[in-house]
Amino acid sequence: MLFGIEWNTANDWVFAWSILPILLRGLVVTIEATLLGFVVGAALGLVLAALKSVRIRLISWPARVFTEFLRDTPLLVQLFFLYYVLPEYGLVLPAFLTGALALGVQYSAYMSEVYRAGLESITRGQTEAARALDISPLRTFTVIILPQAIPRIVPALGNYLVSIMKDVPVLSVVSILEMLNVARIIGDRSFNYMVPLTLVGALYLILTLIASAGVRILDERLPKRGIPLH
Amino acid sequence: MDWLSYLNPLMEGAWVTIRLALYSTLLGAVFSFLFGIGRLSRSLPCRWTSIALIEVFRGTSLLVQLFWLFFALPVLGQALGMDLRLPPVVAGTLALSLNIGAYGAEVVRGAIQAVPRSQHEAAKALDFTPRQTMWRIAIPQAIPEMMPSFCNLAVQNLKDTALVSLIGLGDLAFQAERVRNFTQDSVGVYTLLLLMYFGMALVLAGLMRLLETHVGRWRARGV
Amino acid sequence: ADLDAIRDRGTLRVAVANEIPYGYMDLKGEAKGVGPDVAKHIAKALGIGKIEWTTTAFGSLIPGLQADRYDMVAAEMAILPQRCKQVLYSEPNSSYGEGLLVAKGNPKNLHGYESFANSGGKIAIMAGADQLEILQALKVPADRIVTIANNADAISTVTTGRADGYAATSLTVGELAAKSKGKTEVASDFKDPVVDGQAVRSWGGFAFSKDSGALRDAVNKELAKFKKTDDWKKIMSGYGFSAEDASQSFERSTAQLCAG
Amino acid sequence: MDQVVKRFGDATVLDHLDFQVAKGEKVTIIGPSGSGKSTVLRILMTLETIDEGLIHVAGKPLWHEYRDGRPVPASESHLRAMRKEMGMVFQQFNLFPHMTVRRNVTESPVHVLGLSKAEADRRAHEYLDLVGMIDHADKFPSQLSGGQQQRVAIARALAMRPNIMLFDEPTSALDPELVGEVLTVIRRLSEEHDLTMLLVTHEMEFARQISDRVCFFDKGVVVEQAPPEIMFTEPREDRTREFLKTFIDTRQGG
Amino acid sequence: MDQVVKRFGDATVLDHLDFQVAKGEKVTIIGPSGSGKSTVLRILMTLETIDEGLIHVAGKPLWHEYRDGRPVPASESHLRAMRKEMGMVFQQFNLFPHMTVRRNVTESPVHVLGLSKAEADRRAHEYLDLVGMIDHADKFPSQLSGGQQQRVAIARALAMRPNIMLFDEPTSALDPELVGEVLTVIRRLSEEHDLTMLLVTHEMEFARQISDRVCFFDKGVVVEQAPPEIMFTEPREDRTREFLKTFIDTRQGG
Ligand SMILES: Nc1ncnc2c1ncn2[C@@H]1O[C@H](COP(=O)(O)OP(=O)(O)OP(=O)(O)O)[C@@H](O)[C@H]1O
Ligand SMILES: Nc1ncnc2c1ncn2[C@@H]1O[C@H](COP(=O)(O)OP(=O)(O)OP(=O)(O)O)[C@@H](O)[C@H]1O
Ligand SMILES: [Mg+2]
Ligand SMILES: [Mg+2]
Repeated sequence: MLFGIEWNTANDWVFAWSILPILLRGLVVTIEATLLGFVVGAALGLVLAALKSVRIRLISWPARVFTEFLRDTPLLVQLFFLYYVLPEYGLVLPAFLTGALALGVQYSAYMSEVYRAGLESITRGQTEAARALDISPLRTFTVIILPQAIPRIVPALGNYLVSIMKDVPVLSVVSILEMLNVARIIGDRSFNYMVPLTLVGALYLILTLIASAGVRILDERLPKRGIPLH
Repeated sequence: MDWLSYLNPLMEGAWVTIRLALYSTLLGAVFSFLFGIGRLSRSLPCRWTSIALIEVFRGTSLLVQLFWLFFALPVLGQALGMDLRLPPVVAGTLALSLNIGAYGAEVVRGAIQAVPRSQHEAAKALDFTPRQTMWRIAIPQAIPEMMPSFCNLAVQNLKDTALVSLIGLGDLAFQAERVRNFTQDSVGVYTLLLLMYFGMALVLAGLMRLLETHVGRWRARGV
Repeated sequence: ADLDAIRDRGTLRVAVANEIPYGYMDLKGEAKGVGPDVAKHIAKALGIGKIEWTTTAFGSLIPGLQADRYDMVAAEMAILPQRCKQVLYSEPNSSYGEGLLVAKGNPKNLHGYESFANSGGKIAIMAGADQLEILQALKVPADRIVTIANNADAISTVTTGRADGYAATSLTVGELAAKSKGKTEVASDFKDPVVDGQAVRSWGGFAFSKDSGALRDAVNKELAKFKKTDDWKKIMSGYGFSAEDASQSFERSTAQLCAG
Repeated sequence: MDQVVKRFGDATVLDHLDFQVAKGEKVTIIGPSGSGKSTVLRILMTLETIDEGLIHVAGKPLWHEYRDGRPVPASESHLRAMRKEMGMVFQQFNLFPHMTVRRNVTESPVHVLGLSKAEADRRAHEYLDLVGMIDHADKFPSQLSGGQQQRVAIARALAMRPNIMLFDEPTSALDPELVGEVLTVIRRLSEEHDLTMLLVTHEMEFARQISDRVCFFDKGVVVEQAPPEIMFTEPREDRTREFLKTFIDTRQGG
Repeated sequence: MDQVVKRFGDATVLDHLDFQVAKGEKVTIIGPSGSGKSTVLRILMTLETIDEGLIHVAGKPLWHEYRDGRPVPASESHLRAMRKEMGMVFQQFNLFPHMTVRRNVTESPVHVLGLSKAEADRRAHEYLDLVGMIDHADKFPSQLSGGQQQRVAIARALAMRPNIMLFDEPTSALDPELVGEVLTVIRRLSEEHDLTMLLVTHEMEFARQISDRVCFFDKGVVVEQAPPEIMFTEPREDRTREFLKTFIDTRQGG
């Protein structure tokens, strides 16, 4: 029994059917963690990208090393670090927030590169033309640069959304009841790992196929008339 | 601080991690070529098997795959009357390398397809068989093209080895958990752990870059 | 696993779950705890020269046994009816009661598991441990149960308030409280949880896979001999088991426990 | 421009350059590649800073302001005011690819000059008509040929009603058959409007027709300047003669 | 080639083409761009399929085999056997960039013809010497000039000992100063070896010197063919005359 739902171990099919509602509870947590992690990553990534592009070495260089550091260390260890070390300095976040933060931190490194590449692909000529027309720097960024960068950035970010989703099971180690953890608990108690784990795999496959299709549709819907993408 | 006392078990774990990363990267490269070339194959069963494997391993979470291989596969084996109880090292290596293989397959495929048509024509004019053209002309030219992506995959894989600690393999992350269990010194252990992974990743990336220049030396210009 | 095959090999493969003081690896990689210490004596008595130790998560102990990754679990795993369906147990090696780890000063004034059935507080347990059954029997709702991966995480879970208490055996709780350097403590005046009209007490033993009857019988024979010695008592008290815990371990047989 | 010095790292690109253009004058700058022609225009457009010297545009210092009678580096608001005097046309057009032709032309009048949408549209109509692109107002730049894009770029610059127009090789990124249409527009501009024009080009014949004066640049200094009739027929300096000679040789031969 | 038709989609590129080359003959094909010159060579090399018609090489049908006296489409093994007759030199050289010069030349003799490594090396030495590239045998193609690469490509084709050599504009991707060295090699080849040669080129002077016959192609048919002395001085057809005229005009002018 989990979440007040009993399971039935009569045979594998019945068992699978009876634990599906429980796994779907875990699925909701998985999706929540994915979305929150994505938002955190997208925001932190933007900050990192901005810091890296600052022309003062004393700022851009540490930002660059930090990004590399985040990219090169395992999510699992970063998660443990945030979960067990931050509290020692008085910063206690609920497990779920810690997990989403860890996902966000890890992916901010990747996403900052996406922003950088997206912005750099826009030629210097665009900024200069804007300047020659006396368009303010803020408006240059928001009206000239961003609309051209977004169609390049969004699909790449979308792909990371799918990756984040696949990394959520790592959060099970800090007691977050996402799908895999739920499946393991069922396995631990029913001594049948095959059914719940296979179900989780199948659910993941469906989930990523849907998410990838969603990203593709979003990509097609983006306003990018006239923007040369290559 | 008694950081020094951590070093021994951590080093032991690091050695496991290094070997695991090495094996799974090598095996992963093999899978990459197998799936990647399989996808380009003219035989339908070959192509569809490759596509299915690629989609399954890209579409599900590595940790799920790891647990499945470790916990679920033996049960399936029992049902089939086979002994599929993989030791942790094997399950870990297999999950990691199948993952690299699925991602690497796309890299391999893209690089092979990027070999200009004129090279295939030149080979045909010299009467190479299609297979010889693939193995002697297309693939060797595609390899340098693949290297940057493989470098990223290798680093990603190194990080992913940390997950095998969750099926009880005594790698770096596992040993760190053990030490922390004992000392309750989260700050020290995890800081050390992050730095060790970072260091290993830097070394790995450096080695991959050396390899990249080596396999791509024919591209170098200048007399 | 087959006893003869193990004798031929000369190596007994034993798993523990990193739980002080039941079974764990110290920093040097040496197995310690009640389970391992007793297992070492038994192996010697059985004429098996070498023990190969494995550490795994508590929840993986039984699956590992079923997958033949080791011959025996020496984690003082509680002998419970539903587990008896999965594995073979030796006769009890130890007995222990329940305990509760709480933050320093016990700010929420907790003295038993029952509190969590009524209050809004959260209680942590280790994944795969039998406290889940106890809590479910006490009608503690699932959203108040926090599952952690291993004992070592309990201190930080409790001190940071991610859970208000950690439910484990009294020995584990005592050990954790000592290690936390004053940040946590054992809940005082602990009321043993009562399930089906009986105070909960656990009996721990060695576990084997279903096809290891011969090994189990051999271990039982040596265990019975060893439990009569002072060495056994010394091991028990050395790891903090009370005389009560030791004498209670003779009170039940595995057959009784498995029957429920 | 007085004694202007511009350096990129170690390289001195403009070397104590002195150079004047009168109001309404049409000046063409010629010179070998790397001689600093673009740099002069870019400095005027405040796309590059200067290292030494003084520049005045329409009587006011460009890179400096006077505070208490002493020149201090110009503030951004001063630069913005000065940029209003000038419009620039780039070699690579630099249209905004995600905006229609019309929005390319109205964007700045609306958001910088504060014109109403309707007023800006009227202005866009006027200048797109002038460059013969009024029929393409709703297309995106990627749907236009290079010559058409450049004509839109000219209209975009004009829509700010600058007093000075800067052209940096406006035709050299174009296929030969498209050069004519852009030059025709520029010629019309020079004839019908009272603009000050500063033009970098390699189209010598065109330069001869429209300029009041031709300047020959080399290594960051003005080597020679003269009305086109004199410049192209009897240049004073050896370097000029040599440049014109090789230039005409390779071009006419091709 | 009898009545050969080749289409790409809707476009008919070769239109019932008839065309013969005798053993040992040296034939040059000229014609405007897109007239199907390359296509003819590529069909002979079996790089393109044909839609209609028959082709015989060395007396045997190229794209067909006879089974029970009736022509059926050729099998891959038949095509492979036929390809052994021919060697081809491409406009873009198409050397294998990841192999040294020597391996470029030995690869196919070893793995296709089954020669021993030593034997293939000896052969490579022979032909690299012929094209004057023996000193560069251990370099990679990227370390060579275009002319040198083309000479290696010729050696590579020769190392298969073909009876027929096909050259598709072997010099048009080369800088003018490198054309000579390649033509010299081809000329030597035509003089010293008893090869049948089919050459597409725009080097009229060269064509005149080495060919036994010149063919003028246009729109997928042979418009005119004649020995070079006649072809270049008194062509029969108007189209030929026109082509040669514009050709010589633009070329000699450049
Ligand atoms: N951003 C820059 N950083 C460094 N050097 C630069 C930069 N921009 C221009 N230069 C150098 O300044 C010199 C003058 O450049 P400029 O573009 O003004 O030449 P130009 O006369 O316009 O040449 P061209 O006819 O090729 O356009 C050149 O040597 C160039 O390399
Ligand atoms: N793979 C292809 N797909 C479609 N059309 C093609 C293909 N290859 C060639 N063509 C067309 O066939 C026609 C003849 O091409 P071919 O390359 O034989 O001309 P050519 O005489 O060699 O011209 P050039 O002097 O430019 O090399 C051209 O119109 C070309 O566009
Ligand atoms: Mg310039
Ligand atoms: Mg051709």
